Amino acid sequence: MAETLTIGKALNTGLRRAMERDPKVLIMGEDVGKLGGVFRITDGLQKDFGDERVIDTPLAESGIIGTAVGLAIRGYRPVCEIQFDGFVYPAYDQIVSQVAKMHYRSQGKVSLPIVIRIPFGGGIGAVEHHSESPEAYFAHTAGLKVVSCSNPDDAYWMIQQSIESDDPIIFMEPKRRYWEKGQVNVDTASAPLHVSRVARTGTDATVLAYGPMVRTALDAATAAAEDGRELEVIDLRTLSPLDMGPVYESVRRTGRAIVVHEAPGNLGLGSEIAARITEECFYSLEAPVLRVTGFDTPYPAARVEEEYLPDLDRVLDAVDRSFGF
Amino acid sequence: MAETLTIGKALNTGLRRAMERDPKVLIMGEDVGKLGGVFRITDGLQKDFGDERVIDTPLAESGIIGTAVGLAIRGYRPVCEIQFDGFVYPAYDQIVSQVAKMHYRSQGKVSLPIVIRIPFGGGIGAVEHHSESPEAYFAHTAGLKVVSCSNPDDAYWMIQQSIESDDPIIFMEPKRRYWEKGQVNVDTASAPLHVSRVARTGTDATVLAYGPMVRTALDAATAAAEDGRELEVIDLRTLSPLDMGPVYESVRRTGRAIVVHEAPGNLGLGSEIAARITEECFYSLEAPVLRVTGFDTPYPAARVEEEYLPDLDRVLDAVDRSFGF
Amino acid sequence: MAKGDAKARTHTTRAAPEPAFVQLLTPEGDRVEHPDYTVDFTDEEYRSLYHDLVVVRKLDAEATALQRQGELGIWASLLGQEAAQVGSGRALRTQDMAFPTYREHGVLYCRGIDPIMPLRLFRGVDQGAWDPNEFKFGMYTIVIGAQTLHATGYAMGVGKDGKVGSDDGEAVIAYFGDGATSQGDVNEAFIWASVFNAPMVFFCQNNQYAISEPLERQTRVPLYHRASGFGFPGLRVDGNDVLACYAVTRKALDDARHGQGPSLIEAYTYRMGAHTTSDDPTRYRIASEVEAWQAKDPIKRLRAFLDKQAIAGDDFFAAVDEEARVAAVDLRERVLTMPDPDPRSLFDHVYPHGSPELDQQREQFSTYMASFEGSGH
Amino acid sequence: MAKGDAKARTHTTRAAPEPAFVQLLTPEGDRVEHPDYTVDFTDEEYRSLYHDLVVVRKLDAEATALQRQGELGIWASLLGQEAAQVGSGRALRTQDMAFPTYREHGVLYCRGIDPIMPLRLFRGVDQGAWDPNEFKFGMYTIVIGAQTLHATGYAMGVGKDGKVGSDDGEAVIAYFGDGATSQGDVNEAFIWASVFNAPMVFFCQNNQYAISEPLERQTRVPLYHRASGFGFPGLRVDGNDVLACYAVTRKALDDARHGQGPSLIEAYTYRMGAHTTSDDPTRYRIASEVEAWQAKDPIKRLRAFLDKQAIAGDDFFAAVDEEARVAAVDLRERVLTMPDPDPRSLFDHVYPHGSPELDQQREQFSTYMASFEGSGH
Ligand SMILES: Cc1ncc(C[n+]2csc(CCOP(=O)(O)OP(=O)(O)O)c2C)c(N)n1
Ligand SMILES: Cc1ncc(C[n+]2csc(CCOP(=O)(O)OP(=O)(O)O)c2C)c(N)n1
Ligand SMILES: [Mg+2]
Ligand SMILES: [Mg+2]
Repeated sequence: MAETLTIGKALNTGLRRAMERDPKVLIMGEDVGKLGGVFRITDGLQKDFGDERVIDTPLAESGIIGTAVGLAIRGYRPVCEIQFDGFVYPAYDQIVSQVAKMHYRSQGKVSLPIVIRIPFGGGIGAVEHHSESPEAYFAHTAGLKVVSCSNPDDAYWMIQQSIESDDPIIFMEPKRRYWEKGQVNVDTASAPLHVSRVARTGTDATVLAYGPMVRTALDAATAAAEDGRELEVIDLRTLSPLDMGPVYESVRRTGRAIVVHEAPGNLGLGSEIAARITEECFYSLEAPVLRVTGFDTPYPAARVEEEYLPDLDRVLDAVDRSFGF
Repeated sequence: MAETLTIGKALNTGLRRAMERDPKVLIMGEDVGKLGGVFRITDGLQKDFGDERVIDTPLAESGIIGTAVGLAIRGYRPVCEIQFDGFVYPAYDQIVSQVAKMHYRSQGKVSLPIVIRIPFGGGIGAVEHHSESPEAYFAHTAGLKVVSCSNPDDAYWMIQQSIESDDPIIFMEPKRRYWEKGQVNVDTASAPLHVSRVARTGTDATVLAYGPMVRTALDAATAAAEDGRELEVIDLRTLSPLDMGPVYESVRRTGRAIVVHEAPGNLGLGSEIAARITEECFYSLEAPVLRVTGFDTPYPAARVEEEYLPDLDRVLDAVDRSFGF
Repeated sequence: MAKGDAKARTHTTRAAPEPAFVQLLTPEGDRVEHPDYTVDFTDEEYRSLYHDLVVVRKLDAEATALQRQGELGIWASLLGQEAAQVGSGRALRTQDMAFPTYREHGVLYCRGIDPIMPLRLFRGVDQGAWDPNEFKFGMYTIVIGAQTLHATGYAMGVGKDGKVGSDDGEAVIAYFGDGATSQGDVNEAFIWASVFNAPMVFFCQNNQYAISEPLERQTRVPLYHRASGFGFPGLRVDGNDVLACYAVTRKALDDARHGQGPSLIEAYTYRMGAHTTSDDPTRYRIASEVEAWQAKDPIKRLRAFLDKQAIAGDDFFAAVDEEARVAAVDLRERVLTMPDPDPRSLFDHVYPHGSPELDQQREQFSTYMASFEGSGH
Repeated sequence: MAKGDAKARTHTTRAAPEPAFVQLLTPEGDRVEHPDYTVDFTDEEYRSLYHDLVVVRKLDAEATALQRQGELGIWASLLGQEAAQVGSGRALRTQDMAFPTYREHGVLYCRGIDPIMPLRLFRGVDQGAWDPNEFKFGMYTIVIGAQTLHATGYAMGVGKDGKVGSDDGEAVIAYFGDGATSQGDVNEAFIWASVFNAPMVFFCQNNQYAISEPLERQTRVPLYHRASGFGFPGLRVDGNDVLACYAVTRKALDDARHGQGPSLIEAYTYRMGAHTTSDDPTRYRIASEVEAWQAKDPIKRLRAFLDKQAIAGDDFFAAVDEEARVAAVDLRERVLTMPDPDPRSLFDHVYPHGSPELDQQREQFSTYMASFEGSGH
């Protein structure tokens, strides 16, 4: 059965399904209760599941993640909401030193099936700390898995798959796309959690994106097609571990790759992907892998964020540059 | 005048010089006073400069960095010691959201001349959290500069240059090399802070390293020379911004590059460096840039760290693989 | 000894309408006495306090309106908290330093900063680029609690500079909300301030909510109790009483500047509006609660007092209203004509000493932008 | 009501030798009465307490010796803190859960975990791989304070499981040091525990130092005061008195399991040795201070008590010493014969569900390692 949902509503419905299925699933965070979260992703859940399962926490991110660790040791499956990307850092120690490592340190005796939901990225005209893309910090951290959804169907399924997984998962939500609609197949998942997926086939160059930039990449592909260039767009979906198989396969065909993300380019996901593609597809590359990313500045004031963020034009410009080699 | 000093003593002496020169320079951290720090890098400084300038702080890293921000706004130049790499994370929010951004946010009205010293890396047989290499987390953060010294002369000069700089600087100290000796020219600095430097010239391949791995790379070069291969070794010294000029120049000559670091490979400095070299030297490369790094696991128990850490053999193996292309 | 005094004081605030707090002016506008606190304002000063409350509220309302019309990205209104902000803000002496959250428009105003500044931030034109050292007022801080450590470090620096221990001493005030008290940073600031006996006043505006979360999500005892566990005095003040807010803050700052260390003030108040213009408070609180607080309005009570005491009359009130209206019109006009920043400026000021990588990015960006020129893009 | 009681209790600990704390056994081995706390151990139980103290100290000394001989990378000795650890550790009921730092070898012993386990960690053979849920004893936690939040979360889970409110209720104890009280995490744990009324006991071993830093670097008032600011009771106990440590912990745990929420115990004790084997305490403290504490030794006083009360005699003491010696020899032998881990194991257990990237790295590593085989490498 297919339903038309926004990404936000798909997440909300996915969370509800997960809570119905497993009484151990908890929602924790700031304002997740009556308010339903500042983006309403947890709307209605406290009303229906009670405040023992949907917990408005004190205002402290380290406390949220640290107590989630304890709840997980006790057998619960906490889904923690971080209100905005820029507010995850107070919890950084608990995430990288505790959540990421406990399974390893305990030689598998302790699993922490914690999902940390982070609405991320810019483009919403917000003030500072509300538009960041911290995914590389987590992807660089062994012991965490990191995923990002780009459309309602993935939002619906990936959040459920993440909650079902025993791995600790950083779940990056494309906040500027929360209101975008799409078809959700509520009966069957179209893919497992940790695979990337060709979102549009093409032959001339491969564009890699995730989260909010998938739409941008697809728009660029549409525009390029008008100019006679067929771009293949891959939605990475899983940022750690990366699922590079489909990427290599594509780049071997197209000979060109462009990675797009909002996060600053320096040590962003693009650098890792570029390095891996070059190692694996060295003799297939017609040009170096190019990166279209946020600049290496703090996220700027909202009135210049459009210039900061990769857009259709900058993707096409990179495609042109790739063909210039 | 040249003196023979260990890296540890060179840092200690450099700190002393900086404190003598500028009464606004403060040392802050856990156990930096009477104890002189767990590695004795601040040995004797409290005795000579008093406890108003060498401050044993309460045990909280966010507090250390957060109060350093306030002291810097007041006109001081705090040099903060983080006791071990794995204990910097509680301060992560203050570092990435406050220290890194205040100059930008204030449009240059507030400078934060803070140096954050972090003894980093493994190889000392320590328990968990004492052997990590978190430099990529900081290098990915716009607004921070990140440097690492590899020898006593650099230790002596780079710490002073960092303290004199108005930029906030993450100063990564190669803790396993603290006891290694070398000549220090105490009269003149051999180089500015943010430049990389050829540590050994060679013609066949370029090996890039920083901090503790420079010695490893040099050892590998010596061994390779016996087999008739001349490796050029570049000590990066500055990790953000990277000084890629000498690297490109070298790789254009050698056609091969290997990056070595202890941090996990996934999204480590190596990935950024590989991506940039490939972009800039695409037509000069005989092989993809290879990376010799820590594995993508949490830092393991000490009795297997030797296998985890890049060593001479793994560098040579990568050189071989490069020549295999 | 002074410390002991102060501490005792915490528990001797006279029996007052629940909850017990320092109050000098009742909601009805009657002046009440307090054993430890008083004010001796001239009539002129009383009128000027009233003036500030009214102007600050009007400017705030104008900002809210501008946001509704799409001119600001978001706005965090101070409605209801004018007394806490103007009272404490005017208690600062020239040499004192303040570290705000994102809601201290009233304190900012008292510090003499052009009220347009926070609107630039909330419009997305900059990130709040006044000079903290020029105005002795730090940057707005959105990451909850972070500024309390900055304030404490600054206060440690005041001590190192020898600027503590006399009437000329400097004191530092850190603003934060009830929600912020749960952050590790705020508690670490308490520890630092007490261990280093820093000249700090921690000023907590307990407006009963952290976005949707009521106070009970952060504490099960009154917030001002927190201080005693860290070894310094704490007290609660009627946050809607500008006289009491002034008196307790002035005293705490003066204690701090004289070397008596930190203290915590909990200004018991209420956020009358939404958390920000993005918020919908009807989801989590009931109208009757808001109405009950309406009766405690900070401006109404000062006006009643001025009226009853014949310190000011209708002419004055009308004149103040007019002044506020003009200020609001001016604010609006300046917002509407505010130019957008040059996109290239996004590369500026990342580092005091710059960075070759950024210079290159700026240059590439300029070239890229130039490529559109004339293309109608 | 019970809460009120508990709080009052905090301030009613009888006048005792400075500093005021709960004491049931003087350094001379004399039993003293306390209005709120007592123990009614059988003679057998007294002897067994003594046994544990002696064995725990002996094993600790052996570990220190092993480190000196290069068999461990480092060791964090509990010397001087045996009473705090054995007293509180034995106060736990079977169903209770403990979250330790890196120094709770005595508590670990009481929980029935093979004392070899922490030596594996400090030798670098593993990272402390006992099963927390099997033994109801969490992993050692080196990042200061982090475990207090884990404990609080776990305790919230106990509440959700309905395991609070009866004699069968479960309680949770979090161990931490005086230094740890400065960490944001510990203060956040206090907040969480109080807001959610979690069945928690916060057990702070104030051993006077955080590495080189004396208590004054962390607080200017007694640490147990901290609790009251967060709205729950705190008390100080003579941390070198195993009976008092047992009694106060037992009571606090029982209060917690019955739904009376969190409390804080400050066990006032002293770290007789170095912070760890890497530390040199002569740099920061004087011999006379250590000597003064020597007189308060936890084992000596229990032995004196058993002796005076004729609960045990020389035969018993000798037998215990011999048992401890044998245990130490056994520990040593097992350390010396402990195999190093297989290098390939470093890729294991990163993720419950594994990762193709790591599988590949493991495989490449195996191939690489194999390339040396037969090469004498
Ligand atoms: C570290 C952090 N977490 C979350 C937020 C999102 N947030 C902004 S304001 C706010 C509530 C703050 O409440 P309070 O401290 O009472 O101040 P008030 O807004 O009521 O003045 C929250 C959760 C933030 N800004 N920073
Ligand atoms: C977050 C963090 N910072 C620093 C350290 C280094 N360190 C290890 S033990 C210690 C002192 C701890 O003191 P205390 O809490 O009193 O416990 P004790 O060792 O005295 O038992 C420090 C600073 C650490 N382990 N974790
Ligand atoms: Mg509030
Ligand atoms: Mg201690």
